[in-house]
Amino acid sequence: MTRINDFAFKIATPNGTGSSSANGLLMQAIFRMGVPVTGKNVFPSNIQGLPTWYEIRVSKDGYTARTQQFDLMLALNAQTYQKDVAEVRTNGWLLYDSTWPLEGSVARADVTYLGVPLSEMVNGAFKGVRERILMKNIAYVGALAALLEIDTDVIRTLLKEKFGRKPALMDSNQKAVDLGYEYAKTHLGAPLPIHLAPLDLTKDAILIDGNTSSGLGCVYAGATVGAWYPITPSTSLMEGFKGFCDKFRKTEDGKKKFAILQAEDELAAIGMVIGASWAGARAFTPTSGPGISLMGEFVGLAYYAEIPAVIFDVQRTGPSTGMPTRTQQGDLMLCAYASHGDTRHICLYPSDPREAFEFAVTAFDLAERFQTPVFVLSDLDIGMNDWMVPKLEWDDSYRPDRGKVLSAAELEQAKQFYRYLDVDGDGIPYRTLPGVHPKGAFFTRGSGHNKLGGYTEDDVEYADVMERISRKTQNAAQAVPAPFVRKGSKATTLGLLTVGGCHGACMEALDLLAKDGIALDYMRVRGFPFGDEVKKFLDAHETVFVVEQNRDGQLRSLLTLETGVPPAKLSSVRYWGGFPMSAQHVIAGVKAKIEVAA
Amino acid sequence: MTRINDFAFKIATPNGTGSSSANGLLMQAIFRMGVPVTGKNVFPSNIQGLPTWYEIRVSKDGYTARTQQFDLMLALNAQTYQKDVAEVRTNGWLLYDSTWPLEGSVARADVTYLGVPLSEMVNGAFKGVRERILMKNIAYVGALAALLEIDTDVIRTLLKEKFGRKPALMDSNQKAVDLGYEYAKTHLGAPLPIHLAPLDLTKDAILIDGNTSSGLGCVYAGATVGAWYPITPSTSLMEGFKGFCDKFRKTEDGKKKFAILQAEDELAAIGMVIGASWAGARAFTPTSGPGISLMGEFVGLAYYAEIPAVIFDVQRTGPSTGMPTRTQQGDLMLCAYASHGDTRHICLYPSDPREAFEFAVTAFDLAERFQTPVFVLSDLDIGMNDWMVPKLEWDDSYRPDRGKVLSAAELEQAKQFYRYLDVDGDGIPYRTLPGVHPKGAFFTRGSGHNKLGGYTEDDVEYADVMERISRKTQNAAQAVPAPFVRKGSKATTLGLLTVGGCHGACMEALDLLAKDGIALDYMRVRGFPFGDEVKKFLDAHETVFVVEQNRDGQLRSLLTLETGVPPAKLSSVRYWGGFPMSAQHVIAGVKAKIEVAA
Amino acid sequence: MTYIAKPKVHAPTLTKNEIGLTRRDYEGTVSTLCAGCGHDSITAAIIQAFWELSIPPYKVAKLSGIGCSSKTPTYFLREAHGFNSVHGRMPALMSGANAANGDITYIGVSGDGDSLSIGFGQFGHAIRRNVNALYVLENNGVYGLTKGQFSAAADKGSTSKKGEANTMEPIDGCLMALTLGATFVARSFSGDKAQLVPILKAGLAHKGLAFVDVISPCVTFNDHEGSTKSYAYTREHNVEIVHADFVPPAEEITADYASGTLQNVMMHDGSWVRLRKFAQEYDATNRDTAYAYIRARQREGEVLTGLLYISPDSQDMHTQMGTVETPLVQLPYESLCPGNAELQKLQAKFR
Amino acid sequence: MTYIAKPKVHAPTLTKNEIGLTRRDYEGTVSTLCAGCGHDSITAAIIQAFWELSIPPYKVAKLSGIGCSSKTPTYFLREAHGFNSVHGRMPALMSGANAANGDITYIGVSGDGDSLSIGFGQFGHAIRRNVNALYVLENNGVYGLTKGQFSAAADKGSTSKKGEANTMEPIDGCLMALTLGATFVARSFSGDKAQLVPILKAGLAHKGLAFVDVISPCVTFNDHEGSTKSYAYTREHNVEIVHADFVPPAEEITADYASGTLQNVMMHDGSWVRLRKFAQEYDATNRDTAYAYIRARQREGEVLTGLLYISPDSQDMHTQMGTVETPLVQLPYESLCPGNAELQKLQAKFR
Ligand SMILES: Cc1ncc(C[n+]2csc(CCOP(=O)(O)OP(=O)(O)O)c2C)c(N)n1
Ligand SMILES: Cc1ncc(C[n+]2csc(CCOP(=O)(O)OP(=O)(O)O)c2C)c(N)n1
Ligand code: SF4
Ligand code: SF4
Ligand SMILES: [Mg+2]
Ligand SMILES: [Mg+2]
Repeated sequence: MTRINDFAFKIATPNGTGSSSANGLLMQAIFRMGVPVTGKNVFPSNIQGLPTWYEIRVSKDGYTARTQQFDLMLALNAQTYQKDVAEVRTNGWLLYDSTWPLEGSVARADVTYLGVPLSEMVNGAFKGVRERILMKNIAYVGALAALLEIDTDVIRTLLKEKFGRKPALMDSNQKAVDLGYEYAKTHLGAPLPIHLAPLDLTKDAILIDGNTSSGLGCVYAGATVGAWYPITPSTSLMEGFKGFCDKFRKTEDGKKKFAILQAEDELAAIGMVIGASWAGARAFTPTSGPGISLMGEFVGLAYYAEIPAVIFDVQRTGPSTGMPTRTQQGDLMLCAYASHGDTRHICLYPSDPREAFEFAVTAFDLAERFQTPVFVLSDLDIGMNDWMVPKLEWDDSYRPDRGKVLSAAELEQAKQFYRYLDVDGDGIPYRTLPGVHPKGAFFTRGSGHNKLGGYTEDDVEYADVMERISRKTQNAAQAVPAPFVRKGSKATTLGLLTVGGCHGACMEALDLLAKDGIALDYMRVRGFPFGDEVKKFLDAHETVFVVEQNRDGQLRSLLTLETGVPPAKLSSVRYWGGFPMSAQHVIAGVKAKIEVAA
Repeated sequence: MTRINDFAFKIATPNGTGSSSANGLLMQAIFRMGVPVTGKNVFPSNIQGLPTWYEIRVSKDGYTARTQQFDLMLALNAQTYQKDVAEVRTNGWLLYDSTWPLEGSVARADVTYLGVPLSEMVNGAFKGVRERILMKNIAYVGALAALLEIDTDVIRTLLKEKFGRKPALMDSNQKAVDLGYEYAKTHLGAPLPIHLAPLDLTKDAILIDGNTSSGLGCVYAGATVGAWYPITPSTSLMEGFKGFCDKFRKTEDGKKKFAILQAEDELAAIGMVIGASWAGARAFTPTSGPGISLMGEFVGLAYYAEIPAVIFDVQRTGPSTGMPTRTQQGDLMLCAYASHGDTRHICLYPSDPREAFEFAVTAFDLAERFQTPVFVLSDLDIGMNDWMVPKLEWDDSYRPDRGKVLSAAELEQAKQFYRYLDVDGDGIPYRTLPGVHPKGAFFTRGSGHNKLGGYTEDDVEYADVMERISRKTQNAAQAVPAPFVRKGSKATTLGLLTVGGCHGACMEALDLLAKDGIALDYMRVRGFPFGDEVKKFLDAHETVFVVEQNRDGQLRSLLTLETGVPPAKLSSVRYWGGFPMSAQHVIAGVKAKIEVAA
Repeated sequence: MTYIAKPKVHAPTLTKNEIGLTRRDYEGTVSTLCAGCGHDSITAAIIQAFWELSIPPYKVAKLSGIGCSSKTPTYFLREAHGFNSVHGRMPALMSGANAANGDITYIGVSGDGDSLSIGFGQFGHAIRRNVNALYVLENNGVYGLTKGQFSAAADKGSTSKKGEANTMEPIDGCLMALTLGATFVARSFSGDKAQLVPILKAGLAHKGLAFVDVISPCVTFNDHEGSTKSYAYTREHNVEIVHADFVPPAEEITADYASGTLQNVMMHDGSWVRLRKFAQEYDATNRDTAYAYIRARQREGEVLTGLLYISPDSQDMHTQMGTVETPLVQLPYESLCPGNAELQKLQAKFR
Repeated sequence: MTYIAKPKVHAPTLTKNEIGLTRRDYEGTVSTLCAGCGHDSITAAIIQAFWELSIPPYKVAKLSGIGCSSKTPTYFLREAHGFNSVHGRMPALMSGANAANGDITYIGVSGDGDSLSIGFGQFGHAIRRNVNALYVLENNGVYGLTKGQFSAAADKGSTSKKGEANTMEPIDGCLMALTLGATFVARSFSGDKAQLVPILKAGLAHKGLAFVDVISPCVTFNDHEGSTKSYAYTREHNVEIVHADFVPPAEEITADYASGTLQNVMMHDGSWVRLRKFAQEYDATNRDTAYAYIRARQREGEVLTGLLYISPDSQDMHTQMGTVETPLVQLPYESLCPGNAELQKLQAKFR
């Protein structure tokens, strides 16, 4: 039975054979046809040879979560052939390179095999190893165009846009597409029952990954100093920032209105960020779990000495090195309470590349307003995969919230300046920057200090400052982005609460559960410390399913610690093996508990 | 009204004037008289000149907690004179150096001033600046001997023991003692109504600090490798270990049966410990908060690769540098969940130097048995102050629990060895050591691995290992030292729960509260993960007061997360300004809540 | 206890510098170091250098790590922003602050433990970046604040107060700096103000990282027999090869030395450093001969002091990065944000 | 996916070494590095060196940090304990393991990012301790595993794949090692097995830390024009000054070279390293001339390879610490615990 604009296929290739451009081409083509699409790149922690997969989901309903149902598999990697065959859904299709006979493995009866002599075709048509390898990928794009009815004009246009200046390259790419297309048309009885049909659902959207959008957010926020040490999956955030700065932040004579410091490690990177913020710049560092672990001491300094800092934690599968090219939400607890002693940090939790853009800006405003480190926790799935999101908008009237920074004029007026006095009763003291005014001078230290900024070893003076900082952080609870909330299809005592990248899976699951008559109210927290709404939501429901991607239920832990609700009512739903969460994970988790209950 | 063997006095001097030996002499003399005594050294984070205080509490009831009531003050530091005068209890005494006229400050009418011309006396009797400064301290010992009736024969004996080989030194010390003694006798109408009288309560006890006893514990545990980077207040632990090793661990020809590596920083120190443990040695590192923050990444590696490591966290007042010479319990949360990703670590919480000795040994047994890092959390008060504790005993039948380490013989038998298989169903796999047997070889990695020890990026294989590790750690809950428990004077719905160094203050508070008719059942947790008894205790009481020394109630947080009891029933009692906790803090906290309730 | 501010008695007799400030105006709070600590002498020299150069204190940022040495920034330039940070990580803070605002004068104060033990990596990489700052390493061969353990600068064979001998090769900050391509390398002795002050001044005028290793005896833990960082030892074995003499842009140079013993180096701001030489063959602008000469003297147990190396064509971090003249912190937001129109244009790329 | 073990086909023709093992027995799992990666050539040389020395694989511990280079220990000595640890921290693990058990052979594999960027501090301090181990730095001038950013070893002016030029001085591992007092310093090229194998063998025989910097082109990110770490560049500019030739204790030395061009260095285990010299004036036992010569050639854009420096009187970490002969891990508990009687005696001190 045919399914239009609602199916998923997966492409299995060895790493480093250049399939990514082919997959990008597919994504864009479908997107340009106005059909909602998402891609998940499942790649290894190596540079060449190990297996890699690219998953493309087409969904007229606009679902972006990963699916576990693959209608069509392009099994182009001998290493994983068996595994890949097994993954095709019953009555699905499998495309393979028929240049060589099918592997001895018993063929699946419930799967239709589609042989395309990819190697043979390209070897005939192209010279040179490199070109043949690359064109083989483009050839399968052609075959898929036929099988899935991808608009070939769109593909042609895309190739023009990409290779406009390199006609030779364009021709060979077009040739490869045509080869694949013709073969599929004539030999495989294309199209398949699952295929595309033009829609008009993407014109206000873009395809973008969260690292790129966060890098762009830093540019729009007016960040001028970025310090980093490369680490997967955060690397492309700084590369994005650099790219946009080269475009937007250079004077006619090529001088830079930004500074990017490639530090020797993460301890230095966060140190540079704190130094730059202390001097008055908006500064940030992108990293991942291992980097956060190394930044602990410095984060404590920034917390206690009250210096802004923006840290992007693009989470990967931990602890330790773990699986660097797989996703997880394993740093929720660490970031909330990083460093020794009593600390508590503002955290932001984007759920997709659009929020990754917006929250980058929010992060700088909060960091400077509250004079404290702010963590933006995304993950590999949000950061490195191409998501379809509504176009980004920018309000030109936006001006940065630099917080309470005294100007030279204000200092000139002031009788005397004390760094850590709670003048306004909001727990936020006034700051000064170096080089502005003699009266602004003060001594920053991570050692004991009193509200005047003087060194102290006195318990009352010490506690006084620490209590104020605690109040200050609590006040941030109402300043972080409010939770996203959606009422259930009908009144219910059940709630579903999640964070970050699980959003797509939860939204899809809620729809499907509703079809089964199971209604849940939904909340997605977007910032920490949690605002009152969160406790209210938990209080308002008998059972709240807490959906997250880590082993120990870290979001559930944060909710327990911060809202004081009885933990018993928080029912944990987790998947944390490294793939993005799917609606099926959520549904299974919820149903299991409900059945038990029933 | 006179009080015998139950009073406290405090000695205020500038840092670096050598008063510590005088104070030690006082402590020992009182102790030798059979009277229970504790000393709290309140010193600054500098080497010379800043104010320092030494507090001595005499308690026939054997209370060891810090008191806030000082009967007698030796105000010998002009810098803090005002503050010190103010701190004497009503109708108390103040001893000052009458060589110079009293400071202009209005004298307190409710305090008796005792002038002793200390400088004058020593300047007359001794030559040379150094000797005069030192002897001035010994002179006040003499004065106190008269005022408090400290047995002068005991003092003489102590001086003999100390300076037996240096008669000149002994004579001048004795002379200084006599000077002070005579003066007080003849001019101050010694003794004071508060004074000592011989008892027989210390013969089975010793005076020792927790760092020294932990260092000794490491020797008895058979630790052979210690790696460290100096940091207050943990430094004396390694110095202790070194001293005892020099005494007990050298061959006739002076070769060492131990290795102490002074690392370049804490990252290196923990790395050396993990490397040494991996190679099969019992290895440890002592540090404090900032060091723990720096060790995060390595701790995660040891957790996931399952390598033993023993880390002593002698806690100080944090976050950041904080007050390095003040005490706190600020690292409870950090140590329990250190590093990025999902982790959970075994922690031990000694309450005094005796447990600091015992738990050092326990730590190595647990680390090797469970193949994971173990934290021993003491604090500056336990680690650096002299406590009176029962004599240490050693069971010569003790043999280290090296855990599941396969010998060459066992490997010879084995068909094949897989590092991470749960052979026995207890979550603990088998280990091998380098250089033992070809069959024992395996590849240790912090990156994704499966139960066979192979590299993996497969979600099921990855989760399988992480789940087992989680089970393993949970099993440790029944292996850590069981909580200390004491029933209330009568049946009660109120509980008091604490950890570590708060023990003394709690025990004293319980007695005093009982006198006021307030009965509470008492529990002190001694290890993490918590055993079932802890949840049972919490369930069994309507309200449980949780007493601890940090701002955010970290023990309360751990209890909430780990036992799942409704947080509301856990009522937090905290003091965290940097001084050791006093019974008064506990009583005030408890009564405040009870009054509110009533 | 809050710090005790020194009474600001302005005796009219106190001489004023070009911007009308007296030495007092360059002081900080009272030192809490041990009486006789070498670090206090260095503080005095720093005060003198800034005063002589007439640098407005509030235009200075003073940063340090943790240690007795790292406490000293509290003791000078009351009106400068100070940052007593975390152990061994001052260089990163300084690099970041400098990137944000290159218009103020940076002085980083560190110890041998702070820079050569825990901070070794950051020390090396700050030199590599050639951050425009004066980097003063107050070198006593021990960890003073933690009571006298050997630092990585402790000389082989030198004995600790507890009587133990150090078995490892010391790390020599100057050789390290030269090997890392430092553009300004000097060594002096806390007790030798006459030599130290001009070196500090030259370092402040240098555009790039000016590394100054100052032997600074720890009277409490490392000033005894057998310590090569003691007052006695340094006084005896201190060999001065090059005496730096700093001349501000204004004045012209009076060549009152026999030629051949005099070398003039022009600084980026047009000022001059005049190097008076005691060792004829020494060329302070040649990195390799400098290295070789330090080593040669070391073998004789001598401590070579003076301005050991200076690169006239130093390219500091900003020059290498190619940042705009205006300090980044002073760029108006409007000149940093591309605005919505650009954003919409840009997004064509993402379709 | 678990690793794919190579089929262990024992072709009888495979020659056996003194302990009856073939090269195959010194191999590991199949490499997952890029085809043509220099690191794989180094792996081959390591296999050859261990095989030739007839070291039982299980008596070896192979440690590394994180990076493409740090993955390679999986590819050799299947029967040795391996440890692919965390980024930049291999030296600390190696020092600790060595302290616990000095009886096995240690090889540490690292990359230029791993050792000269994040691991710079640990690299320096391991050298200072003179840990008895072979330390191989597989130097490609980039961070391979994170896709080609410059490492601290990237040469000034060398351009990245994205076309940017590096503005900073490179850190030269060999100069750094010499300055830190390393006792064995060598440099080679992954493509030059004939030179590399004997150097590795000499390093394994050396008692102390043997530092070997191996230029190892990254074919994917740093083997293009303008990269001084490319195959082409290294082949052209590689100047071999000293060819090491290792002779196990057994065999005696046949001096089949014109005297003057031959220098024999006796190793702690009685074996010899025979240094055949190409540059007459070069003395591989003089740290300072070594340093100067490397610098001199560098100025000519040449990469000096060979055994650059070896100290015949090297004192390794254990010798310095004065530990017992028996490895600490083998000391019976009974010989470590003083027992209760001693404990009771001791406590008199605490009264
Ligand atoms: C992370 C961390 N580790 C250890 C310490 C303890 N500590 C404070 S100062 C110091 C050494 C200081 O030595 P140096 O830098 O030479 O300064 P000095 O006191 O000798 O002037 C150490 C180890 C610390 N503050 N932070
Ligand atoms: C703490 C930490 N930071 C960053 C990374 C990411 N990372 C992995 S390998 C690598 C650089 C490797 O470079 P190099 O040591 O030269 O090895 P190569 O791949 O070039 O052989 C980095 C930055 C990490 N794994 N851990
Ligand atoms: S301990 Fe040493 S370094 Fe520290 S203040 Fe005293 S003399 Fe100076
Ligand atoms: S990326 Fe470079 S270093 Fe890494 S495996 Fe490929 S060629 Fe080797
Ligand atoms: Mg020092
Ligand atoms: Mg590299």
